[in-house]
Amino acid sequence: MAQLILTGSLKSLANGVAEFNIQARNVHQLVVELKQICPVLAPLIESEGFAVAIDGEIYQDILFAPIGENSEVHLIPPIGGG
Amino acid sequence: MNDMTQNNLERALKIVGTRPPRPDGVDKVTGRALFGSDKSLPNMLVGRVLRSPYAHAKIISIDTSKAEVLNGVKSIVTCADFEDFPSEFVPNGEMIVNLKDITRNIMAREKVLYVGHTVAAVAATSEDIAEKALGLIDIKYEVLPHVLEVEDAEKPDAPVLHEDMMTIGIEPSPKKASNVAKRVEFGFGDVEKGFAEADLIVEREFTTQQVHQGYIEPHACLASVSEDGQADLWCTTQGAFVVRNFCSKLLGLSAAQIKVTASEIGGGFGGKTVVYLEPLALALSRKSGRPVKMEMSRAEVFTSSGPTSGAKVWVKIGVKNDGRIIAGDCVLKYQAGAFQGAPVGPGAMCAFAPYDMVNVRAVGYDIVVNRPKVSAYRAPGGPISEYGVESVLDEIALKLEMDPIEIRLKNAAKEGTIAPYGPKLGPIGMIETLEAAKAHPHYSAPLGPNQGRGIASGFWFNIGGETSSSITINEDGTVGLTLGTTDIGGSRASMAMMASEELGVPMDLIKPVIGDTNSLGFNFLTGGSRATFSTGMTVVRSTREAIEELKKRAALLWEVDLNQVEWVDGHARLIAGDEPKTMSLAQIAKQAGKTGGPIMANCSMNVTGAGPSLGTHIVDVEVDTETGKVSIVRYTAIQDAGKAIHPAYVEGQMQGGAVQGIGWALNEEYIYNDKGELENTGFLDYRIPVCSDVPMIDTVIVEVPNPNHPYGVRGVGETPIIPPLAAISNAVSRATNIRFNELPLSPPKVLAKLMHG
Amino acid sequence: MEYVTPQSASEASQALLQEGAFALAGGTDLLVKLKTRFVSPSIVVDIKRVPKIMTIEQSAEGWWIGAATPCAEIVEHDSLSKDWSGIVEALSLIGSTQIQGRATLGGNLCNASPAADSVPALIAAGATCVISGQTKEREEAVENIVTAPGITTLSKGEFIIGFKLPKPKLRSGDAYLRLIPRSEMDIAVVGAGVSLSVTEDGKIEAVRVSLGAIAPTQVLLTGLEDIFVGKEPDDDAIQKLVAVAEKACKPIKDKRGTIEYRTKIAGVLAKRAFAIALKRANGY
Amino acid sequence: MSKTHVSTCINGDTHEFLCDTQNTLLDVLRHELDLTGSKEGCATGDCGACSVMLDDRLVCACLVLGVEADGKEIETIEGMSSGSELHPIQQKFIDLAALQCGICTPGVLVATKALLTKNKNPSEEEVRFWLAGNLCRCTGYDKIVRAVLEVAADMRNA
Repeated sequence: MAQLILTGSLKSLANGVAEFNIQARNVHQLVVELKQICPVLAPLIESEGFAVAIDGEIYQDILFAPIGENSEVHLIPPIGGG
Repeated sequence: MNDMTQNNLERALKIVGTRPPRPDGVDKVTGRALFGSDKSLPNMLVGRVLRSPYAHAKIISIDTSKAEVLNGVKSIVTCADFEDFPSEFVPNGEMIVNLKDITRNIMAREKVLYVGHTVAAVAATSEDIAEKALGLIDIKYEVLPHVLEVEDAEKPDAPVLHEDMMTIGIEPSPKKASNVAKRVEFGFGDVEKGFAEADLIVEREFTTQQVHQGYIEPHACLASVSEDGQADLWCTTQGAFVVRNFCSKLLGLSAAQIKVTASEIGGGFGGKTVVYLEPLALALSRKSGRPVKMEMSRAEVFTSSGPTSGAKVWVKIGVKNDGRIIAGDCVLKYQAGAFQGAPVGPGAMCAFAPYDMVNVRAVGYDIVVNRPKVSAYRAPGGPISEYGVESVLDEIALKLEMDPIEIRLKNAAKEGTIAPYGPKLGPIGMIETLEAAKAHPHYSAPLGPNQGRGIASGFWFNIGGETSSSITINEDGTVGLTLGTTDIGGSRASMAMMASEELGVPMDLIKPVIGDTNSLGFNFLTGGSRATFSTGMTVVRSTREAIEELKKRAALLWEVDLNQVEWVDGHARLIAGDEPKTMSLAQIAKQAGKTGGPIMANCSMNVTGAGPSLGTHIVDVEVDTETGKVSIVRYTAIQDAGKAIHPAYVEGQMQGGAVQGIGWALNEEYIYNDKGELENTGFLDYRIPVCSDVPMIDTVIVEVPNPNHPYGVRGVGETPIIPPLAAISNAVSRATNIRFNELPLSPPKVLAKLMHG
Repeated sequence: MEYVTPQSASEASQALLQEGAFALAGGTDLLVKLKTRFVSPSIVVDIKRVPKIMTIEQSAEGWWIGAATPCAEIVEHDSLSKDWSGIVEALSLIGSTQIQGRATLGGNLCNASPAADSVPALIAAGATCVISGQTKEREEAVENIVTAPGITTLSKGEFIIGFKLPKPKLRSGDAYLRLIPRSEMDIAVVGAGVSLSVTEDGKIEAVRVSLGAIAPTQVLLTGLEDIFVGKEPDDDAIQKLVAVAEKACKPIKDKRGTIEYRTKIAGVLAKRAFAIALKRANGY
Repeated sequence: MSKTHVSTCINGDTHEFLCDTQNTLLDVLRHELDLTGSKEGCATGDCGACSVMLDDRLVCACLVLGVEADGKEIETIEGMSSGSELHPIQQKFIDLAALQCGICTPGVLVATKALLTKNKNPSEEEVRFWLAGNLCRCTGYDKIVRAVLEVAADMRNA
């Protein structure tokens, strides 16, 4: 079962729950699933544009990045640069 | 078909890793290269900007009637000429932006929020007339109290810049507006428990001042909007497509109506990633029906573009006696300038990222003040937070009597380490740069009197992002590359080198050009150290596709199956058969018309898989204890580049970043008076390093390949500005036996500390 | 804006009498003020064609340096550099190589900035300047020209045509040091010029010390004769020099330095410049 | 507004132009004569991007009035190469990657040529102080200084 792991501000937003089992097999499905399992986070992904780290690999705005059977998924802010 | 993702990490390379001359070299050394202000059009007007004299004031009225009737004035724009937007974060290309803020930053609406904030713009037949017209615009202000520093801005009775700004990220949500836009937190574990188990804890506060990217070319653009609404924009920018998208929203034009051509760019470092003059010039041109050229003066660049944050940083680190970090905690308060958006998120994410942490927390606050809205500056946010962490780590090393490299090695992040912002890191070169630093002769060289040696490391994520480029095989066997990312520091050379390596033809047959926004799909800007990585990725893939096509044509001519043809050293070669048969790229190209038409390929993708770049710097300083003046005696920058495509330009990034960091550490700072006016608006008193301030910057390129790139590339541009701040501060502290915790380390500040502690 | 190029001193004075007239020599200050619209002259008088204003000459009495001679030319003058090393050092510090190609001694003085690098060195050396006016020329000690930032004792129509440096005494030396945050391209936070001569047996015969950027005008330190003249300069005397220098400071706090800092540095630089001048006087 | 007639020799060619008296030589070069190789980074003499030779003296074109150029000889970056041959300094800067964005490069090259005319064998320190008025924000100066030292050696041995 793939896992969504929350740290920092996101964990607080989710009332301290740090880990969710998720069914989603890509980021697109994750956004849909988040609305059910942790509705407070869904707007963040949609509006503030969080990036998703799947097994350490960072995907920014990539809806169909695959989430594996046992993947570890993190939400992080989008990263820019100079 | 060739595997598009196949990497060349094990392959012997002929071109990649060498130092050929850059394709645009001759233009740049002869004065031919056209930068932002170098282009003119017939019938062109000159645009000028009227700026706020106040740090914080309500705009009561704007009367342009006198200016409008001045002979030679052709158009005047104010906020009435731009769309307004609700406060919401929307994607703009890859950036998430709040258009309500952006439209107010390019042209003040209800209030002015910093000295230099744009309030009106004029286009006239001459500079002189435009300046006169500015003087005739009558603006009535109601001056409000202003606030410049984060510690003042967060006080309950502070003047509030935005009456609707409620702090995000605090539970319960505040009911009252404040200057704190956002609170973010990253980390894991239990820091309190960690500190309880620590044998030694060091806790310090640090201050850094607002600094500017200091690109030598001021912002400049030339806009021409025709009567049918078609807009041509020439400007100096890190991202033509990003400019197009900003301008289309602000002016209510479609993307197809605006063609943006990026000029050669005279430095950006993150400062040319947003728009200032461009929408004004377009609006002035649209209104006047004539081309409008605008340039910022150097003073305007300082007062009214986008420097980076000054900040307050608190860091606490607990270690075991053996030097192992057991807990790390930090609070970062960054100035955002007049609108929210300080780079405190990335600052918090990378504060402890060079290390393998067990208990870690990084809290950041994004705080608005009456200064220009900050923009990106090389590793935005990173230098500030890592300065604090690397300084405390140095103090801990001294207290434990440990070598500063050893304590970093003991805690170094490596493949599999969980980053403080959550995910596991892939292969990274932290240990490798530290080992290289330890082995470098600089590290064991003797020091003279009043000298000290400082060490610091730095981490930056790097990014990929939307990228598109194309390749054409010309009939004579030469090759064209069309690229969509601005070339700031030699990327055309790297792109041509990768194409040359893939094709097996000499680099001088390959001509790379930077396309305008009509020639390619969307390209995110040159920034975040992404150009060589991302554009390089698309170039490699499109080149491989072109090679497939070349092989196909050869197969047709030889009347064999495609799988009978391989590509070797610029030639199609028949694999089977009695005698070796080859056909050169030029021979195939010559017959392209007869074998199916012109050969070209393109690649568009949203690139992922950027690999973080780690760096470690060694610096020796000498302190004049009677005057407080710090001199840089020796400097060595070591960094993991993944793979250096053109090592000279990788070294150049490391050297340039190091010297910008030296400036940040020693003398650069925004100095405001009590009216909120910037006092040092020129290069005379905003003191970027000059040639005689610095020694040679030795470099060591470490190569821990990024497995996600065909050549192993990591971005290198951002990381080198991170270590210098702490490395220099640590060196000064070690030279004087006094801990310094404030930047810049300018002579008066250093002497005051030497005299009074 | 009118632009004129008078061919004689009296023509230049005549032109400078006009309302809104500004003298142009090297232009390194005037053009910045023009560009930033800090001044808007009605007439710019380019004084570079006035005879002798661009020359360097040596005579029995000493040296003549035309007021509009570019610093780069002065710096390249070997025998002048040998005679007055401190002055030449001081003006070699004014701006970059490019600025040196244009900047002049006359401009550096008449811009009347408390931080002008050449001025403390000139004052220490006992230099005078020759002022050309409508009817006559007059000669004035350099320290009597600037009265406040931006203000000089020159009357309308007057301009400086050149500087006279005395022939250096036997066993004499001069030096100028300044403190800037970088190594180049900055305005002095403090400047110190020292000129001294010693007797055959190593006692101080005469000494002049002038400080810049520590008060509204350059300051010529007083009371040094009692401390130094007729004695060997020992540590105690040097400490007294430091105290006199610090006491002379009436600086402002600005973006370039605090009051405390400027005061402290005045003493340090006076001491260091004194040591260099002394070495030179002793022939090292 | 009255304009002044100015006659100069720029890169060996005679040029005549009418000039507003308050215009700088840099304004004239860039806007009247389309010689945009000299750059404006500050307009106050602090960055050196507009370095030109005025009667064999290195100056900032932004600190010279256009009218002052009357009867003078001016050399700009556009006059540095001869025919299709780059000057050795130009070639060396390309070879050693002594430029990144290239905005300071014309000024640095003009200043370097002035240095090597005056001093054929400059030390690193002399190069650094000579070029202190040419700000470069990209390179950290390392490769610029190396290129100057190397081309000086080449030119001595040529």
